[in-house]
Amino acid sequence: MARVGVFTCFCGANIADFVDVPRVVEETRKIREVRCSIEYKYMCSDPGQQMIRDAIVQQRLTSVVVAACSPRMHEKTFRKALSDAGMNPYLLEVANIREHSSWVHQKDKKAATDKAIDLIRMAVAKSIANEQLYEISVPVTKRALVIGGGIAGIQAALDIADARIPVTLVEKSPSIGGRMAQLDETFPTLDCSQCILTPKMVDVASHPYIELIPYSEVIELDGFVGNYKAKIRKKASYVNFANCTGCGACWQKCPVKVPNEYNMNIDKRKAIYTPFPQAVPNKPVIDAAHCTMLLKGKCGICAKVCEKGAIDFKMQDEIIEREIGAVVVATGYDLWDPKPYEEYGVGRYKDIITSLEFERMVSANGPTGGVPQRPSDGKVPKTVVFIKCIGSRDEAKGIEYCSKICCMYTAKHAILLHHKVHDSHAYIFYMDIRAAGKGYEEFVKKAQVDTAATYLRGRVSKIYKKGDKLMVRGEDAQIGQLVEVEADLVVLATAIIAPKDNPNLARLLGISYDKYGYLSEAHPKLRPVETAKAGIFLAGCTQAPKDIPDTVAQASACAAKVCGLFSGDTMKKDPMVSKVNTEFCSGCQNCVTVCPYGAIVTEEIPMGHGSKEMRVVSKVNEGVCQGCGSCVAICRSMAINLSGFTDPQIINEIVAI
Amino acid sequence: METEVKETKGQVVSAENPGIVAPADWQPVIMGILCNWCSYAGSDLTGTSRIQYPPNIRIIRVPCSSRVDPWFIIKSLQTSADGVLISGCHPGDCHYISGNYYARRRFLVTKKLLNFVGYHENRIQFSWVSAAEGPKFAKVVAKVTEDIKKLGPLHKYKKENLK
Amino acid sequence: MKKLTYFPGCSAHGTSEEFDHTLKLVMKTLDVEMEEIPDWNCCGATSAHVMTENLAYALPLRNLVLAEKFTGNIMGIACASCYSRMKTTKVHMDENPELAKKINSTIIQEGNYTGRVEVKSMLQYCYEDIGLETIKSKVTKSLAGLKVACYYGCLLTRPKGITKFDSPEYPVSMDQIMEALGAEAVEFDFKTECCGASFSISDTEIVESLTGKILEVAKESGAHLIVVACPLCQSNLDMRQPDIEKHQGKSFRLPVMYLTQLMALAFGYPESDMRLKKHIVPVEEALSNIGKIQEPPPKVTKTKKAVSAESEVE
Amino acid sequence: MLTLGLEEKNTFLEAINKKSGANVLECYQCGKCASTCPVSDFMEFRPRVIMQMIKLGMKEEVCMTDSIWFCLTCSACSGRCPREIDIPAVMEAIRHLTIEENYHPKSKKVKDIRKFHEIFLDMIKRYGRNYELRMMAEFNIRTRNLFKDMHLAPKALLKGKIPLGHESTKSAKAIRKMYEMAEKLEKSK
Ligand SMILES: Cc1cc2nc3c(=O)[nH]c(=O)nc-3n(C[C@H](O)[C@H](O)[C@H](O)COP(=O)(O)OP(=O)(O)OC[C@H]3O[C@@H](n4cnc5c(N)ncnc54)[C@H](O)[C@@H]3O)c2cc1C
Ligand SMILES: Cc1cc2nc3c(=O)[nH]c(=O)nc-3n(C[C@H](O)[C@H](O)[C@H](O)COP(=O)(O)OP(=O)(O)OC[C@H]3O[C@@H](n4cnc5c(N)ncnc54)[C@H](O)[C@@H]3O)c2cc1C
Ligand code: SF4
Ligand code: SF4
Ligand code: SF4
Ligand code: SF4
Ligand code: SF4
Ligand code: SF4
Ligand code: SF4
Ligand code: SF4
Repeated sequence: MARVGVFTCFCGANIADFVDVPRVVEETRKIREVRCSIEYKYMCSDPGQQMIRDAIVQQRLTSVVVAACSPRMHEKTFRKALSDAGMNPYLLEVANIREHSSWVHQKDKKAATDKAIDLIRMAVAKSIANEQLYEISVPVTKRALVIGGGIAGIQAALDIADARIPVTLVEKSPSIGGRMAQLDETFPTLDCSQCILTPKMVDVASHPYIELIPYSEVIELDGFVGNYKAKIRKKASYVNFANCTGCGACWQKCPVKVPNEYNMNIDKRKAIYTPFPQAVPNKPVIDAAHCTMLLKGKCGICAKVCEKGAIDFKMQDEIIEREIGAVVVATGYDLWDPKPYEEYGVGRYKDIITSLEFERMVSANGPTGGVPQRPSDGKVPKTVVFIKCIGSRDEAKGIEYCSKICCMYTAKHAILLHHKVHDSHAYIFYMDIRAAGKGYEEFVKKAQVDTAATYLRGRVSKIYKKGDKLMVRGEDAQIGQLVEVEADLVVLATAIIAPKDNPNLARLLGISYDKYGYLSEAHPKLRPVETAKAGIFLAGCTQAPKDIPDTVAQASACAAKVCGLFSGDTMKKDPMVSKVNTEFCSGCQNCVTVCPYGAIVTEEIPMGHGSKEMRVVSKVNEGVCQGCGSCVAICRSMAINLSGFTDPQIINEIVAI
Repeated sequence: METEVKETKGQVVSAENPGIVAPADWQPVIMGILCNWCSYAGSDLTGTSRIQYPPNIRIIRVPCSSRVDPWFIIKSLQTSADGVLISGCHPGDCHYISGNYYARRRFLVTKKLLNFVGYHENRIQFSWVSAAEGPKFAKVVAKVTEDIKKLGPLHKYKKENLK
Repeated sequence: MKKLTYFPGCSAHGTSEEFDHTLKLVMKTLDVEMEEIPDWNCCGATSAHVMTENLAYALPLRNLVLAEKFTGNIMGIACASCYSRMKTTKVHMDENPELAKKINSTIIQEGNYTGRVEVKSMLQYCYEDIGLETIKSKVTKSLAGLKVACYYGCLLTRPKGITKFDSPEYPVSMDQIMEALGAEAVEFDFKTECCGASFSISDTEIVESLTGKILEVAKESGAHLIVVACPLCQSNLDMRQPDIEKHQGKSFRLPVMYLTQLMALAFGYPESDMRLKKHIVPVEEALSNIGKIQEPPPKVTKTKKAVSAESEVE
Repeated sequence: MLTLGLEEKNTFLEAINKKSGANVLECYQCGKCASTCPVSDFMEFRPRVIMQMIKLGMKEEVCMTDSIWFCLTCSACSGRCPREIDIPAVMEAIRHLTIEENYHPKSKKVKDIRKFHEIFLDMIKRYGRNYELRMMAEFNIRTRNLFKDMHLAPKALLKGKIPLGHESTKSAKAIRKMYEMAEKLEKSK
């Protein structure tokens, strides 16, 4: 037989003035399981708590009901009082007779008192079905995995490593650096991208707590928060990095020329290459898709010139396994292909380029030595038309959203054009100027006033060729007239899109992504760096388009989250998690689909009754479960229950009145 | 189905079953099942703001509206309550990402089923109340109480049995 | 006794003779000795600066040079338009001494500009150099009962960078002077809206539309009359009122009086000295409100309505 | 259709910026000036549009529009412009440019306005001061609008509003000399 103690609080006058506490005590004492019913002025005060502790011991209580303020206020306080008296803290129930009765029915003392009594009845009934629960403690492996080595991944890795937590940084391409390595000067301060990025890249390479695995990809992730196991495929580079000194003899002699992705295919690289001179690691890889030795068994020049004997044509992909506790995903972005803009003659006219191509042209280390050139004839353009929102905010041809950064980099491009070609003029077709950021509006003003870039409000309708010029037709809504600009070069600010690979990656990590392919955060406002899966975090453009300041801020936030997670040897968790009773589980897996956190996995257990056959049942990973209870409600076999809110507990509450 | 409560000889009659009557001063009991993060917090705010509402509701706290098993609703109507109010976070605001979407779907099905077996649809209501919507919670409770009063009692002499 | 170098402007000796006259009465009471520059010339008004650059500076500059021959440190100007030209020229000349020298030496032969003399409108002079307290102390016949809408026009307070006086959007100096005289200055949203005076002769359609709007808002504000401190404003609002009423089918009957006329009245000068006959819209009826204390408007209905609207929402 | 990008310098913009001391490039087309301007409703191109047209180098259109002559130099717009652009100075710069370069808008209204200013300046040249009745009469005669506002005159005369005589400064001579010097200075530029 349960022995319940009821402790009713006056809360000074807060409760006592509107609820007849003595009657409450008298009525609740009559409940069968109630051993003692006590009132006190301030239950949360020390003497109040002492009364509870004393009663627990003296009356050998099996559960405790405190009738006072909202459990959201003092549940923790009273739980602690229970533990102090040697009782399991989860045997507490709180009847909320202040927020739910004395404060909201101040005109009807009888009704408020009746209600208070009912609320206590419910709490008593529930408490009888309470079970002893224990905080869950999950061991953590203190190593982080960072996927993607753009500025986001670099920043996150450095911040985590600086806290002396080992990091494994996995980068798909031969070098870290990402898109930022392709940029010239960066808004809003116009500092040189390489100057601020390369020191960080070098830090990554030399950091004692960072293990950089370039030219590789994560192919599997198992486990749960604090206890993940990752499989990484390291692609064959055909160069033994341990021997290679990065001397460059190989790529100077290699006869095969391949379009150079780093320079947006404006010039060529070799089949054995480092993507750019400041690459980290600064060791070449052989592009197996183009190397004639690997394709046809002919050549091998690089191997011959390499004095270190670093070339190894027999090298195979390698699978590396790492145990880690948390993951930061920072796979960045791609750029939208403007081909659907047929009315602009995209693909037909050479002198229409994308913004990133322009960025490479004006870069000092770019293919044209920092001076923009017309791809058609190599002439330096004088009149350059920039068109914004290409593919962005265009439901018909591209995507619905705003890419967020193109307004700013277009303003930057107008300024850079002016710096590089003094007698040039920039015309910018735009729909809006989105410059919300520190110093951003001021930066746009610089483009408009100092650079005298002409902003024309309207989308371009058509581009056609006239002699060696491109005629760009649009409307200037500001004067309400049609305009045509005779352009030497047209630059398209193409939309930022999610990496093609994101859905695959999301599936293998067990996280979700939105309809555009961006990885989804747990809450758009309050948990913008976490995913719904505990221990997996997002940084940079892989979550949504953003500029470098925002990217770096999010990356550092990820690092803080990781460090927080790793702050103890184990993680403590609320015990309010679901449990599967495998005896009843029919293996329908409805719970698996419904769980928003992917906390439920399946396992095979013997059929029982001596049978050798196996059956599939669900299993909740309590490290991952957040305790929402969706699975409990969906389970037809009533095989799952959520501790603290079990069916018997709630049914008891319902039938108590 | 009748929606207005009939009063005959100082008694109120159930909308569903003319055999169920209660004294004229009868007060309905409403079972309120609220999610911890939004609606329960909202109802706490109603209290801290001292906004007054009818005392007929009895509140049960659950982590998320998706925890609400249809069984809870049925059991409530069978044993103790004349009406049920389920309240959770606004769409898109669920603390557990998407729980309230499941809850909403499940709730609609349950409501149809109960309606089919003869309960008036107003006996089972659903609302979205956020942690900031103290005044809204009071309004919702007042409305549900009003609706249920119109429908009359659901249990023969229930209150009398208990007391 | 204070000394003030006085620049009356063309209209003070023409259309706005009543302004000039009452101004002199007021200044006498206030112990100010006005020394009129005998040989002043027209400031060029709108026309000069619309058409040419150098002349637009030279015409006012000559007056500034002449003013320096007097002992007073302030040049008080009756007309807002003259004030604007004179002050703009002064500010530009002071900011750009080279330009001043060029224009001074090539166009004007009558002396060298030093910039010693400050330029103020008569409103500004009354407000800043005489002060509300002194004005109040001279009142012998309070204007209580009279409700006035103070109209400043565009040039007395604008552009801010030039005039550096009161607010360009909602000035209060004239309102405060009126209150010092005992009158009630009503809330008036069109205090500095332009009346289009410079088109007075060339484009009457524009003027009537702009002036009509000002009169409408003044009427709406509950004023008995409009007070101005500029001859151009006065003649536009007053002389054109019958035409506007005819063309727009409205009735304003709003007399337009000079600040100084009302000051003189409050200082005890007889009505006969105000030259009221010169007004196109008769002023007598409006002035008859002086001394009549108005019942407070019945505010009850308004509040009642607000409450009922609220309860409807509930 | 307006064609841009002819690799020509926007000399119009430069000239206006120089003359006015304002920087038209600072205008970000918010339109506050246009909704402030008391004569916007009478303008073909409101002040904001004029600003953009200057940026686009549309000299012919800007110099030929009536709108610039409607500007009253009331400074209401510049008082509210968030970028603190001296719009009346820009308007004035355009007017001066049109006079210097002999642009003659065809509209009667603009002709009237210009005539008015000419007569006014002429009056000062002759008398040193403005002589209002004469001014009105001359304006009406020279714009062939003989009876315009004439209905106002008798009333004004009767009321003593418009004096019949006129005064002139003793140094009307000096003023005439100033006109000559100013013209010389204008031409010397
Ligand atoms: C034309 C242009 C100009 C710009 N100018 C500016 C500017 O001036 N100022 C500014 O603040 N911002 C600018 N930006 C924006 C800036 O480029 C981004 O904010 C920044 O690069 C985002 O960094 P990131 O690390 O998120 O992504 P990325 O730079 O794209 O890095 C992602 C990295 O992840 C790697 N990766 C991808 N998938 C995988 C995988 N599955 N496994 C392992 N590795 C993977 C990629 O190889 C890459 O190295 C500009 C952008 C463009 C297009
Ligand atoms: C009208 C409006 C609507 C908005 N709507 C949205 C919206 O819909 N969605 C959205 O995402 N964002 C919205 N925002 C933005 C949102 O309010 C901010 O992003 C957010 O509140 C910023 O939080 P904060 O902590 O930086 O600053 P604050 O909320 O300002 O907090 C700063 C705190 O610091 C305290 N403090 C200040 N100085 C000191 C000191 N010297 N010592 C100690 N304490 C100090 C202050 O008292 C305050 O408590 C809105 C903003 C406004 C104005
Ligand atoms: S326990 Fe809650 S209700 Fe009781 S005194 Fe403390 S705050 Fe008040
Ligand atoms: S030649 Fe050999 S050592 Fe030199 S970069 Fe190539 S692989 Fe490395
Ligand atoms: S073997 Fe391949 S990588 Fe080496 S030089 Fe030949 S083509 Fe180039
Ligand atoms: S940032 Fe600017 S250019 Fe880019 S999509 Fe948004 S509005 Fe268009
Ligand atoms: S309670 Fe929620 S989080 Fe936990 S297993 Fe069930 S559905 Fe998943
Ligand atoms: S309001 Fe009229 S008269 Fe007065 S200053 Fe302006 S334009 Fe001139
Ligand atoms: S108010 Fe100023 S910024 Fe705005 S449109 Fe006019 S001139 Fe341009
Ligand atoms: S100064 Fe000219 S453009 Fe500006 S508001 Fe006045 S009339 Fe209009």
